[in-house]
Order: sequence, then structure tokens, then C-alpha cells
Amino acid sequence: MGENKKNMFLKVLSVVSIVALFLGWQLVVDFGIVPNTLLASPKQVIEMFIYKISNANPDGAVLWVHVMTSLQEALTGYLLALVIGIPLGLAMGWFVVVEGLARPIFEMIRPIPPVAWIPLAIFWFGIGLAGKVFIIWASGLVPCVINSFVGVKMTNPVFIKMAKTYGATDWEIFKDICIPSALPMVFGGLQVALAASWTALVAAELIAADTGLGFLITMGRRLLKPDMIILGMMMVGLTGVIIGIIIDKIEKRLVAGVNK
Amino acid sequence: MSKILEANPNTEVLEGARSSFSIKKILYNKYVLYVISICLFLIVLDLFAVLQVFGNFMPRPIEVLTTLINMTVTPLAGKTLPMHLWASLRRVLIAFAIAVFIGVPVGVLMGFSSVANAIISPIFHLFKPMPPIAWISLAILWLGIGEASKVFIIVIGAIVPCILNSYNGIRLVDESLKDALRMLGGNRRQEIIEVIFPASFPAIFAGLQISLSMAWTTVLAAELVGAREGMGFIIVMGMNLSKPSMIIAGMIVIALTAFMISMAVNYLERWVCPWKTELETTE
Amino acid sequence: MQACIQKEPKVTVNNLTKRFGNLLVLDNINFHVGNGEFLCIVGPTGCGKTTFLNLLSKLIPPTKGNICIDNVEADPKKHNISFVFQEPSCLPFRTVKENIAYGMQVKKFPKQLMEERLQKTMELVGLTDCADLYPSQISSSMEQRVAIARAFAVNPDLLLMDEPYGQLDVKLRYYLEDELIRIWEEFKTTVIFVTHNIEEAVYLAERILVLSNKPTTIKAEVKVDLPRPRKFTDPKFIEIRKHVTELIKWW
Amino acid sequence: MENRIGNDGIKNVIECKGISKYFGEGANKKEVLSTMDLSVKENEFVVILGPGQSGKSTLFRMIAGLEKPSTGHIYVNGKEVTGPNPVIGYVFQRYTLFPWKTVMENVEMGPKLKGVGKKERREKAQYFINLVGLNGFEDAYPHQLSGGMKQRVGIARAYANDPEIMLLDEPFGQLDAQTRILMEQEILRIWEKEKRTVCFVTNNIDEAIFLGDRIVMLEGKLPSKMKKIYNVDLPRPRDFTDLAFLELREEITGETELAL
Repeated sequence: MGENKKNMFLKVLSVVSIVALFLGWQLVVDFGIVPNTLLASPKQVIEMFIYKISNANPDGAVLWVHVMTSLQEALTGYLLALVIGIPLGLAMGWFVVVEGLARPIFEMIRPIPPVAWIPLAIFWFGIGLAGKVFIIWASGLVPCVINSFVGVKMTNPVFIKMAKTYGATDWEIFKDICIPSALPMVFGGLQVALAASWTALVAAELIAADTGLGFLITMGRRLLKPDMIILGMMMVGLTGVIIGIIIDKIEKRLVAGVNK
Repeated sequence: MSKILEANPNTEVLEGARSSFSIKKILYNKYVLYVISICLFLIVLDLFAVLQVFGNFMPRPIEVLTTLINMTVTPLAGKTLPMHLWASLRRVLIAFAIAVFIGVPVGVLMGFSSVANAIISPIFHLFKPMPPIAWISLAILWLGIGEASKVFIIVIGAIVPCILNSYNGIRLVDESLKDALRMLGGNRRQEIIEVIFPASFPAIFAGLQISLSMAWTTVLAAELVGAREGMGFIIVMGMNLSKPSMIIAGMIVIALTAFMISMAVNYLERWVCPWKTELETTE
Repeated sequence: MQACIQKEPKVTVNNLTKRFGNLLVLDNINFHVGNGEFLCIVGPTGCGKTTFLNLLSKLIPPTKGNICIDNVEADPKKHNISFVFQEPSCLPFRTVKENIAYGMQVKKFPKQLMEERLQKTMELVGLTDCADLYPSQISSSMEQRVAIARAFAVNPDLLLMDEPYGQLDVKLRYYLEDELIRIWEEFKTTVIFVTHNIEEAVYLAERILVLSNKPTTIKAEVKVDLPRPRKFTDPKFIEIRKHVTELIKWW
Repeated sequence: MENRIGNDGIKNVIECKGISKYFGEGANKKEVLSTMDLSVKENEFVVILGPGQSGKSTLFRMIAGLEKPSTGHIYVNGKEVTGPNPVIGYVFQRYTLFPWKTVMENVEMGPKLKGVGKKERREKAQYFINLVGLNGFEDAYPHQLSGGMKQRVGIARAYANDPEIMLLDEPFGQLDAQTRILMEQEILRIWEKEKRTVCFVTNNIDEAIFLGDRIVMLEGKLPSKMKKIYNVDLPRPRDFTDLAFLELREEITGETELAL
């Protein structure tokens, strides 16, 4: 009984906390404690949201276009990272030659923050889709490779010994034992890679873009419109959360297919 | 039959004996492969540069090296490379200190008190999905283009792992260790000092580690927009001046710094909690 | 020693020696295992048991000497060697049935034969009901039985067992030991069973090899010619058990 | 209080009267232990025998005061148990040594919590470290020790706190067979030297007969009840190949259920 009561109380407290935050924020702006040029109230942000659904002004595109542009860039880069990173990581984990050849290069590239790739990416691929996809790819690749690599390395040695005593070849062990063993770890990497990709996307769009959510934020600053900035930030957060949930769902289904 | 076995080269590879010169064995040696890999990488880069695969935007490795050396002695925008590096590092350190100073106590408080957790965590989770870089515009609007806005953005990036790891560190302390102390007659105060703090320390420390590398990533992003010094500034300059060798030299320094930071933190950890790091090296 | 072998030798081990650097782990081991014989190997803790088994299964090469099956150098790719490990070794991402089939898949058994043997072993081990369950859904003793079924299913020339019942309670162990004997009698497999538990060795084996401490050599050979099913309280059983215990204690 | 003295004139140190334990509420209610009466005499070595998941640990946790019984009462030295009591020394199945403390610091923890001076508690700890045969390992950290050695530290740590009663909760469950037999001999040696009331939980019949003055056998299914009590009056040191030992084992084995 006491336990239930306490949980109820904590839940209410959480709701109160959120409500208080938004209320306080609204009041701070309404009473002019913070000037409206620096902070927009939640109400203004919502108004901006409704306005931007159908109006391309003042930044040249409706909200939907910004979201779609960002999504397209992010998902393309992300999928490319998966397609290249996962097989590479898996192979690095099992085949000595692949590890020996790929690892030094990977270790050299790994500590470079994705943001640092932006200037080169623009040089090489321009400020269009390709440039941003490259940056996102570079940031998503690292977690994909690391998790797949570690997943294979963590394969229970008893399984490998068992397969060897039956006379399985290296390739058979890799295919039948190492890859399925590594899958949970690989899936774990998907979320990490997604978060990294999404951050890189915003950074890329801040520097060079003519549409996209990052661009929306930059335009908000140039036009001194805090409501637009905050709208952009919230859309970034929201979209990120939604893709995260979708990936999580896909992951759960796939893992369920593999493990149970 | 045993003679044949002794001559089997496969035996030697697995045994790691000294005296056999099979090509296969040399090619399968990790370190040999590492060297081959790096050489190949550099050669391919050079080829790309010479064949102008990316137009003029791919410098030859040797050019990058000369630029790097050049930049360490010749000032760029009034500062040499080490001074730019220090400008970035200073921002990182200030912001990191602020993030730790605020984040760890908040996380610890959330770990201990379910009421504090109920109040803080929804707000925390509301802000968490927004990448720190998305704050740039707002930060510039609020704090101008100077140091304060950059530090602000870095703090936003660095504080998340501090809070998260401190919270989980405190919350996920092995219950049986608490039981063990209680069975030895420990009271609540002794439980906190003798068990909860030392047991959560590795998690908190890991949080600091992530936080520091987050800070380093974020500082670059912050410097990409309107900075007059720092490593981010150098690569932006490289872009504006169309000097890719400068960008790559900057990236090398950035990567090396990131690497050195993580090495330093690893050593620090080995030093402050030997009982944990030894575990990782022995197993 | 030769006198002890009644069945024709299936596996012969000649001058088996293993060094790691300068450390001599196994010193000149010679023995035979008859066709379809159940051989137990016991020894004190740290007697290089793991190395010994890894050598027999050809996971690591010997420094000197060799192992022959039917007078041909043993090779996992040519011969059917099965290994039941002490640790759980069921692949978590395969069902019970798929786990049992794994060895036969590697050996590329024809489909029909595979299905036949699969049904037979599952019946013998009593796993037919949980054929489609995953290892995480069955108990650890069940898991070990899956591993044993997998090992028998390939009709191995040599079956190596590394203390498969080490952590189980007595009652369960009795039951599984009886089951093991039943399967063994059905399939007539040549078995080398390594254990620390002397009682278990006396219960199962036709012959027991006692190993010495490092460097490992064969110190003694004990023949167990008790009728089956054996009884733990049988004075003859106790006598043999005491004898083997003495042999191990003496070092 | 009234019947603290047993029929033979030796006082009962632990008395459990009609205790039961369930977790959860309503539909989720799960009874783990049902109406159990148990008394343990001074300096007696009692073994609680039951298969895994039969509520043995729960029983111990209640005696130790780490959990409250749902019904019934537990008395230790005539006083009702209300919370953890340092009169009881607890040795856990999973060792639960403090990983950031050396062997010495682990063992001296009990006296340290009581505020015993450094010199005095070191001496005490040293005595018990020597007793369990770990002299020379005082400055090692737990992760540097083998499973058997870790459990020796656990035993020394419990003893160093001067308990009148030792509760050993499947202490050797994670050790290999050979080490286990060695540790069984050790625990008897230590017990002969430092006589205490010992309660010992195990699922291993051999271990139970080898160690106990009395074996309390629990029902295999939940909620577990007391099924039978065996008095073991074989002289120590006991021999695993002794006929009387084997006969008792057969008798007990016959009573247990096969848990495949």
C-alpha cells in the first residue's frame, strides 16, 4: 500500500515539475523579466509552429520540408554507415588480416570528432546532400564498427572451440557462430550511431545548408527570432526521439527473431 | 609420423616458435599488417592527391606535414598553433569544470532522493535529446559571440554524461554490498561512506571521461561559428582560405589531442582506483 | 599395460608431450582406447587436464608425439571428434533441435540421415518435447544434455567429455550418468571422460587412467570390471574407489 | 523466552516460530516460505539442504534481519530480530567483498565500523587472515584472488566481527569440485578452532553430510516447507567412502525430487 502511494506521489511530482517549468517560462516572458528578443514564450513557439506548417516565410521553406530534408540526409548517412560499418566491424573481429589492415586507419580516424570533417566534406562533396551525408556517415560509422568488432571479439570461446572440434572452417565459424553471437551488441550500436549521426547533422546544417532543421535554427538567429530558434531546437529533439523509438522497435523485433 | 608432425609449419605458427620463416606467418603477424596498412593508406592518399581525385582539395601527406610544422611557428590570426590549441583547451577545461561542479551533485542527489529524481528527471529528459550544437543560436543570442556563449554550449554537452552516470552510479550500487556492510554492523552514514561512494565512483568517473570527450567535440562545433581563435577556427580558416592542408593539419592536432585526453584520463583512473583498472587489464 | 586392452585399439596416443616455452606440461603420454570403450581419466587439480584435452581434440598441436584414430593421424576435419565441455556450450541463438543438428551440419550429413539421427538422439536423451525451445528457456542440466546429444549425434570416432556433470547435485548426476551409459551402450561410441569425481569415474568407466601432478604423466591404470548397473554401496565399488583415491593422494 | 533451553540442557540460540514469507501483493503474491519452525542450539552445525530456488536464502536473510518475515517471529539469543544484528556473521554466496578494499581492509571492516582502534583491529584481522590461511595476501585486492580465496576472505571478515552465530549461504556454490572439498575441510578446521553456532545452506548432499550435526531438508517446490530432519552422528573427520555415509546419502537422495 505505502509503496503504491509513494509511486503515485512521485508521478504527480514529475507532472507538476514539467507544468511548472512551462508555466514559469511563459510567465518570465509575459512579465518581461527576460526581453522577448532573447526568449520566446511557449505560446509564441506554438504559434510559430502553426504558422510554419503552411508558410515558407521568412526562411524559404515550410516546416515539413525542413524536417524531410534533415531526415533524408540523416537516414542516408546513417544507412550507409550501417551497411559499411557493420560488415567491416564483424570482419575485423574475426579475420586477423582484416583487423591488421583496417584497424590502424580506423584508430587514426576514430578520435576525430565528426564536426571536424565539415570543412573537408564541403570541399570534397559540396554543400548539398552528398557533403552532409559524408559527415553523418563518418560519425555513424565509428559506433557501428566498434560495436560489431567488440561483439565478435566477445563470442564465447567455448562455442568457437566446440565448432573447431567438429572441424568447422574459419568461415563457417564466423558465419554460424560469431555473427549471431555479435548481433545483440551490433543492435546496441545502432542507437549510439543514431545519436551521433543526428548531432552531426545539426552541426553540418548550421555551417552549410539552405534547408533543414539546423538551417532553421541559424536563420532564427540571423533574423533575431527566438521563437524560430526554439521551434527548430524542439523539432530536432522531437524528430530524434521519434527515430530513436522507431529504431528501438525494429531492433526489438529483429533481436526477438534472432534470440527467441 | 612424429617427424612429419614436427615439420608441420602450422604447428609452429600456433606455438609462436622463433625459428621459421614462412611468408604466411609474417603476413599474419598483426604488427606487420599494421605497418602495411599505414603505408598503403599514405600511398593511396598521395595517389588521390596527385591524380586530383578531389580536385585541388586533397593535399599530399607531405604538404600536410610542412603546413603543420609551419603553423606551429608562424602565427595565424596572431596566434601560433599551440596557442590556438590552448585557446580551445581552456574553453574545454572551464566548461568541464562547471559541468562537473553542477552535474555530479545533481546526479548524486537524484540517485539518493526519489523526490529530487521525480522533479529533475522529466526536465532533464526534455532537454537531453537536443544536441548541444542546436543551442548555438540561442547561446549567441543570449551571451553574444564571445567566450561565454562557447562555454555555455560546451557545458550543455558535457553536463549530460555527468548527471546520467552519477545518477546511475549511485542507484545501481550492488545491493548485496550494502547488505554485507549492514551485517557487519554498519549504519546508514557508514553505508554511504564505505559502500555507496566507493562503489559508484567508477561509474561517475566513466561519466567524467565521456563528458570530457563530449566537451572536446562540442568546442569544435562552437568554434565553427564566429570564433577568432581555437582549433575550430583553424579549420574554418582553412576552408575560407581554400587550404585543405591546413584543415587536415588541424584535424590531426584535434585527433591527437582527443587521443591524449583519453589516455590521460585512463592513467588517472588507474591511479585513483587501482582495484578497478587492474581488473580490466588482467581479464 | 597392453594386457589390459581387450577390445581392438581405436585411438592410440604415442609419446604425447607438450611444452609451453620451457614449461613441460605433459610428459610422454602413451595409451590406447579400445573401440567402443568407456575410459575415465582422473587426476589432482592443476594436473594439466585442460591441456591434455585440448591436445586430444587437436585444438592445440603437441610439441612431440601424436594421436591416431584407426591408425591415421587424428584430424577434426577428417574424423568425427566430439567434445562435451564443462561450461554450457549450447548456442543461444539456435533451438534445441538446431543445436543438436549443429555438429552434423558442419560434417555435412545428408539431409535424411541427419533427420533420422536427430530423432533418435532426441528420443534417447528425452528432449523431443523441447525440440523447439531455446537454451535460455530450459534448465542448465537440460542444456548439458543437449550438448551431449549433439556430441553423440555425429556418431563420433572419439567422444571427449570434460567433467560435464561437475556442478550438478547428486540425484541429478546419478540420473544423467545412467542416461549417459544408456546412450553409450546404444551407440557403442569410444568415450574419454575426464573428471575430478572419483566416484563418478568408478561408476562410469571400464578403465580408469590416473594422472600425476605436473608435468602430467600416466601414473596408474585401474580396471573396473563391475557389472552394470553399479551400486555405490557395493563393497567392491568402495574398494576400487578407495584405491583410486589413494593413487591420487600419493604425490 | 520460555523454552530457550532444549531437552538436553543446551540453549537454543536461534528460534524461528511459524515464520513464512511472501513477496508481492494480490494476484502477484508469491509465497516462498511457509510456516516453518526451526531452532538451533549453541555451537551446533546445522545444514539447511534444498535445491536451488527453495527459499533457503530468504530464510537466512530473515534470520539475519535483512528481511522481515511475513508472519511469525524469529528470536536470536532470546531477542526478537528487528534488523541486521552484528551478533550474526553472514557469508554470502557471491562473496560480496568490497572490491576497492584489500584483503586486510575487508577483514577489519567489522571492528572498524564499531570504532575499534587501528592497531587492535589489525591484530584481530591478522589472526583470522592467518586462520583461513591467507597470510601473505593481506594487501591483495579481491579480484586478484581465486574463488576459494575470496570465500576465505568472506569467512575471515565474518569471524573478525566476533559473531556468535555464523550464517553461510551456499558459500562454496561457485567453486569447482576439488576446491570445494578442500574448503569443506577448511570450514570444519576453522569451526573446531573457533567454535560458533553455524548454519550452512547448500544444495549438495555430500557437502551436507560431510559438514552437519543436523541436516534440515526443505521441500523442493515453492513455497518451501521443512520436510525432514536428519541427525548425523558420524564421527569427524567423515569419509566420503564410508558405508554409513553412503547409506545416509542414499536415504536422503531417495527423499529428494529429480529436478531436470
